[in-house]
Amino acid sequence: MHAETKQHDFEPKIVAFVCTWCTYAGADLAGTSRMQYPSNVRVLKFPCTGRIDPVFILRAFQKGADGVLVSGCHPGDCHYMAGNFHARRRFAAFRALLSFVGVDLNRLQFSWVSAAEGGKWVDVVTELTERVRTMGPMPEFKELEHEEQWSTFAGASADKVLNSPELKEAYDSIG
Amino acid sequence: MSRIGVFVCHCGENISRTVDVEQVAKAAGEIPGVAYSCDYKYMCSDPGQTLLKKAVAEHKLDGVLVAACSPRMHEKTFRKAAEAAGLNPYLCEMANIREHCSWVHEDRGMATAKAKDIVKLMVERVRKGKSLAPITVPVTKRALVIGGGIAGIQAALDIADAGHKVVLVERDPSIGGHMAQLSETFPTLDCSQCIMTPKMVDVANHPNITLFTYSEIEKVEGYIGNFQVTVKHKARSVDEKKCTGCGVCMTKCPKKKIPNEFDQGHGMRPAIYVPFPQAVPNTPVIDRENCTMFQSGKCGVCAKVCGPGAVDYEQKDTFTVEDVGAIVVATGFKLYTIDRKPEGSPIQGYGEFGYGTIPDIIDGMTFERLASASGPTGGKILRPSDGKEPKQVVFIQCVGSRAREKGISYCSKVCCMYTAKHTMLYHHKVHDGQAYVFFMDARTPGKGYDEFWRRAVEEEEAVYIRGMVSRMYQRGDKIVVMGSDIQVGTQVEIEADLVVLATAVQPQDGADLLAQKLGISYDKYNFYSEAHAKLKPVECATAGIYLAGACQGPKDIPDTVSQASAAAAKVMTLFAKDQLERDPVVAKVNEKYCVGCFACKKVCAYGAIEEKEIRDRQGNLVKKVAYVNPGVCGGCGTCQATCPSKSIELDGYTDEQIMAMIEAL
Amino acid sequence: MNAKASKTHVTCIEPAYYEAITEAIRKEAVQILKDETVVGVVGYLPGRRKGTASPALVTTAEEAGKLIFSPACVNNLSVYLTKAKKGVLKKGKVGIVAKGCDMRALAGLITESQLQREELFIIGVVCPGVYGFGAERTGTLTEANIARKCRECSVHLPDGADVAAGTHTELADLTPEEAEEMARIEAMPQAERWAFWKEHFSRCIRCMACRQVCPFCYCEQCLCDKNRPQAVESSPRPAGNMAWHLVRAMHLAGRCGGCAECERVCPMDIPLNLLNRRMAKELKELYDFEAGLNPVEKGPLNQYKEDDDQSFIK
Amino acid sequence: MPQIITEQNLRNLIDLLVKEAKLVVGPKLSGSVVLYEPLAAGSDLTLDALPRRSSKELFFPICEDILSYKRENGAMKVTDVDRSKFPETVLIGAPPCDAGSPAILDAVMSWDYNDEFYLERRRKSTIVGIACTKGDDACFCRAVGLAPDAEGGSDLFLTPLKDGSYACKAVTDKGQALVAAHQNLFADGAGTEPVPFVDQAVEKLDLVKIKKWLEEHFEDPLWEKIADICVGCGACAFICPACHCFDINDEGSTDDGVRRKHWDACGFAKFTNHASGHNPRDVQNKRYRNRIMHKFKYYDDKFGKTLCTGCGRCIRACPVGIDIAEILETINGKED
Repeated sequence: MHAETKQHDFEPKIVAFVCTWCTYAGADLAGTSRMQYPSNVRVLKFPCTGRIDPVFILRAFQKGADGVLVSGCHPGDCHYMAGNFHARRRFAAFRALLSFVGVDLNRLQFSWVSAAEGGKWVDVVTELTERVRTMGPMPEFKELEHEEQWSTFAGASADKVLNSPELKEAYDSIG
Repeated sequence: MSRIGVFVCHCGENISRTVDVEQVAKAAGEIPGVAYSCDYKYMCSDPGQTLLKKAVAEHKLDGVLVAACSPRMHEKTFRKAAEAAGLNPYLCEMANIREHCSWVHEDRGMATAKAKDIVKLMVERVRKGKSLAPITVPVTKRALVIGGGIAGIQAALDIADAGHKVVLVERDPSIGGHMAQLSETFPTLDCSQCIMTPKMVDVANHPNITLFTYSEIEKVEGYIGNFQVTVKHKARSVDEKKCTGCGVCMTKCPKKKIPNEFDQGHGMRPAIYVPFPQAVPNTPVIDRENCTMFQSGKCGVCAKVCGPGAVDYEQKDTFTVEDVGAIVVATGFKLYTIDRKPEGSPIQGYGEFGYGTIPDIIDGMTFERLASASGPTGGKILRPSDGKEPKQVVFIQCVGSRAREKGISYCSKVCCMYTAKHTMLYHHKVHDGQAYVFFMDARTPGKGYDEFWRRAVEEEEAVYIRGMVSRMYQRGDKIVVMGSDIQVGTQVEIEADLVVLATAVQPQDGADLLAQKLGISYDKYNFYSEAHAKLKPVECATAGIYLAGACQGPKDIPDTVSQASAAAAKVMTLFAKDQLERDPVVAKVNEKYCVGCFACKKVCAYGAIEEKEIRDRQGNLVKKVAYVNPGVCGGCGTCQATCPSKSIELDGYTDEQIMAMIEAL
Repeated sequence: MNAKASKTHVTCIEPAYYEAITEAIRKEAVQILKDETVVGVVGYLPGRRKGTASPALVTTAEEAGKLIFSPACVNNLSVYLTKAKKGVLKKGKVGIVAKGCDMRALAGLITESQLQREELFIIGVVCPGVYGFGAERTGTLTEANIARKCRECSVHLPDGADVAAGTHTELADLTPEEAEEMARIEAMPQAERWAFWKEHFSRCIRCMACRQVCPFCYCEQCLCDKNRPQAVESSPRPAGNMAWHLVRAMHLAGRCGGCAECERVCPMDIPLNLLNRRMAKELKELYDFEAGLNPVEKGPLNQYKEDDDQSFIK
Repeated sequence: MPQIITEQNLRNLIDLLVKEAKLVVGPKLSGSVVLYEPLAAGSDLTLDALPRRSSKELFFPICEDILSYKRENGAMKVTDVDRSKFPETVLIGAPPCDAGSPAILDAVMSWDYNDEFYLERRRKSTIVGIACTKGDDACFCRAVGLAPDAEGGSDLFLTPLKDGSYACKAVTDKGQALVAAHQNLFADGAGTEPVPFVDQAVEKLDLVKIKKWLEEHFEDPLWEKIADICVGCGACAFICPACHCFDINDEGSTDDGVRRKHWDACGFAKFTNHASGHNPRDVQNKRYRNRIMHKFKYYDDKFGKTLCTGCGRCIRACPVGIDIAEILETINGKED
């Protein structure tokens, strides 16, 4: 029954911010249709893509996401009429900013997935997961998270005590 | 420190087959803030729900997470159970480990890991969640219907019959609208006035309906359940209370040669008039622009002959404010009547058709009046120029409609059918006459419609020519119609006695201005926009306002009546409760930090955000802030994502909840 | 003085040019204070150190007679009209000395309901440019000491001001350094761009000077000061710094008037205006929006068109 | 006996200290600005410009963890920072206005409460000060009682000589030890003449008189006049060698996070904001008044020292041109 799934060296962390009316329902449909897709994605439900703040995406990357998906209703289908239109502009601008500071946009996917598009949900999630998997872990924000100003992190230098012969040589060379 | 209970459902084997539910429950128990966790075969079953209720009591839980199917499936079920156990229903959430996990993944280890994560995220959501109370908005059970055509009449009657008060406002002196002008109706050819006028009388006599004719909407304030509408009652110059409708004034009025609008300008009326004999109310108005008394101050015949003394030249426009809970907009349509491009309009005219310059080129509605027994010709088909009976009539469809290059790309929907009807009416009245129809397609969806059209072609001898007319011009007393027959592939030239144009259906003049007063949206043609093209076809985006009839898009009578009844049903649903109760997922403003940039207001699709003044104790204005009307807010949260300082927050989806969830990733 | 007349290109702007503007500002400021058109004028006074200037709110004709305009008048004074702390507006109409770039901020603030045009008397300056940060303060403006933002100024003329002081004069042949720098960064490989910004942001000490001088950062509660929830780490660590500057760039997108005050005041020399310019460029390309001298109904991120670009959406 | 060190040997000294696993911090070009940063080699040292930030961050970092916490099995586990890991540090190349700041700050850091983070770093550090031969119109160290050749705070003090070498003076035992341990880099003798100092624009101030005026003028129109233009950023405080206010924040979640201490500034509107929402310093000029009061009155009241070294950084950096030297001169010149 349990198919043997391929073992991968790297399982990327994918976070999806979706609207409840279209994409969440589309993902439900993928479930009721027993479609299969990589299990890496973690879904956060919002009423509407209009509610999704760019800060959430930033935070997700900071907290270790390797890829982020934002998905909502097709234009014209928004349950709240225009939320996705506002989101579309907001994220168009945010993408430009992220790209400018050196974030690889291949890690950030936007899509319209309707409640009827279980298949498209599977495609979008699979494609993003596999793409990010080949890219490897996202180092940028994660590294940053552990970086400190030098004055805080000064303790690190205590680890590189050199042995005395080398030190003596240094003394000698200066003479 | 919260005390959350996590209930992991096996869903028979639907979940447990791929997800190790015991492990998930165990892991959930270790999440900070979780006081209790368990797994159970069927959480949604009665025993499952009992288990949940018991656990809430036993473990003093202050929040509940059910890890099971999609919340779209059972969120209501479990929220009800949680409520029964004494919890606020909004502190009960679902973690979707079936549709989003067990059903879509095969690897047990990965699926279990994912299920644990989903539970962890959702626990944070519950932890940071707040108790929410449903929002109640008092409802004034009185409706306003704007427009007294068949749509408005039907809606008003339905609502009134349900026992609610209705205010019906009509711009013209009488209700009836376009339907009252029609001769016969398709596809049954029954007399329009015969079915229309009884309804008009019903409106006039209905104890629940207050009828304001010759009145317009001046201002709309408030929101769903609580609108305050200012109605302008234009000066009629006749006191409605005194007038008995005897009609002596009209017969005595010395000025009788004014083109009658009701007959499309082809009949005449006096300066004091009712638009048509069956008008409701049967109270005349004075057309002040054409009245000698108003223009020169000399005459006063009508006042002299009026027994009850109802004529009042001093009457002024008056205003009333009507409190209503719901509004049905039924302002209908007008026909495209332009012959050249009017200034500022994006819509091009048909100068090449000679419309407006050649008197025997008329529009469909004029033909209706010519064919109507109550019309200017008494129902005889006589052409306007010389009153002769036309022997060759050319009907042209799609004049304006479906002509993107002319500025209108939509189909006017009713023209195919009424042109077919016109050919029949013509054939019935002028037996030796010949009707030609230029058409692009014959669109006849509707019960009995195609049969009707075929009857026109096959039995009533109308000649349908597929193709468009390129030019028309007067030659002697004939109109030369030049066009192409694309089926045969030849040029056609017909010498017609009369040409009837099926001109496009357009929204009424001023539709955009009314929409602005109502705060509803409209498309580029000024047709009003429904909230959802498929699922909310009669609701406006603005809560409490509903659409009926052709103001929303071209419609025939049955569709209009259906939509009117649907709008009425929506109003009745709203009026079924004393208070409007709605989901508390609405935005709230933090007035301390709001600086009043009103970005929220700019992005709100519902018009739910108002400007509120904050004053100190002395009454000095401190600042202006945003205020969300909870009765109107749709709950999308676009405002919050837009607010730079997050001084507006959507309950149920707060930043704190979302950030905690992201933190738990 | 007719600002619209003709424009002149020169190799240096002599002190006399600024002196003429100074005279015009003084005359106007004294007049509007005397006839009580305004309750105060926000302008510049000379600083203690040679060739420096400081913002000032003057309320008497006598003080107004000391106002100056020089290449050291770098500040965007519109910041003094918002940020609740001032309260000058509540007392009546206020005069303000504004360069073209400052006027774009005023227009934006009117768009965002923070100001009303009728509350302002704008003394516009036909500005040939101001000093860059740390540049030599010689009194004369040359290619060597002009601010980077001024090299590409498109608003020398303060159109829409109540009065304008100065004749249209510009330095000739200025290279667009900022545009070149932006192009340089955009041409970098992605990892290099990240490294570039990471290095800059890591130096940030979160003194908030960028926020405090920004006319558009008028929130009473800055998102980055909030701790429930903490959307942006408030401690000055590289991670929080990066988040803060990205959030700020996002919040300013479609609003920023391009005065580049944030960049000027940064004690750590972070080229912050590049972020704002990048956003402006994007919004121009996508939605044909440019911050201008006139208020608009809605900014580009507070509206939409049904056929907006969505080539990035699957 | 006087000693000298050549510039090359000064750089060699840095190389050696780095090899000795000491943290060597000195002025270094970082991007377009000079900052005090760890030197990887003697060649990193740059003595051309006053660093943008003061050297206080050596003892009082911009931001540091003070503990971490994690909820485990229902109980909160708290882990302290291991301060013994703080490295032995040598600060090289700080002018008197920076080198002198720890001498001022020691008082407050070991007053009613010992700030072990500060003190541990201080114990493990040696400061090599250098007489200042640069300076611009923002400098005013003489006015506040320091001087370009003030040795206060330094363990070893260098004076630039005209031939490019430096005269050395061991001010403390720590300084003496540093020289002793690297004796072969130093040579005996007085060397050539010192490089002359630059004149300063601000005359010597009567700090006693200023303090007295401040005592009597908590409320004064002057505050509005000078500080209404303050936009409320923290640039002045953050780059100041003497400002030492900090805030403490828990970052992370309520179950897993770090408690961090980081710089704070009295210019910030939230600086003394109470939990109730009330702020006793409700307008900007009251916040700026606190800056002056703290530096020239409160600190003196408590510790007998002036909390300012006259480095002029705040004057150069103030976005709106507030000039503390000018303010002091104004107060100094007051008759009442």
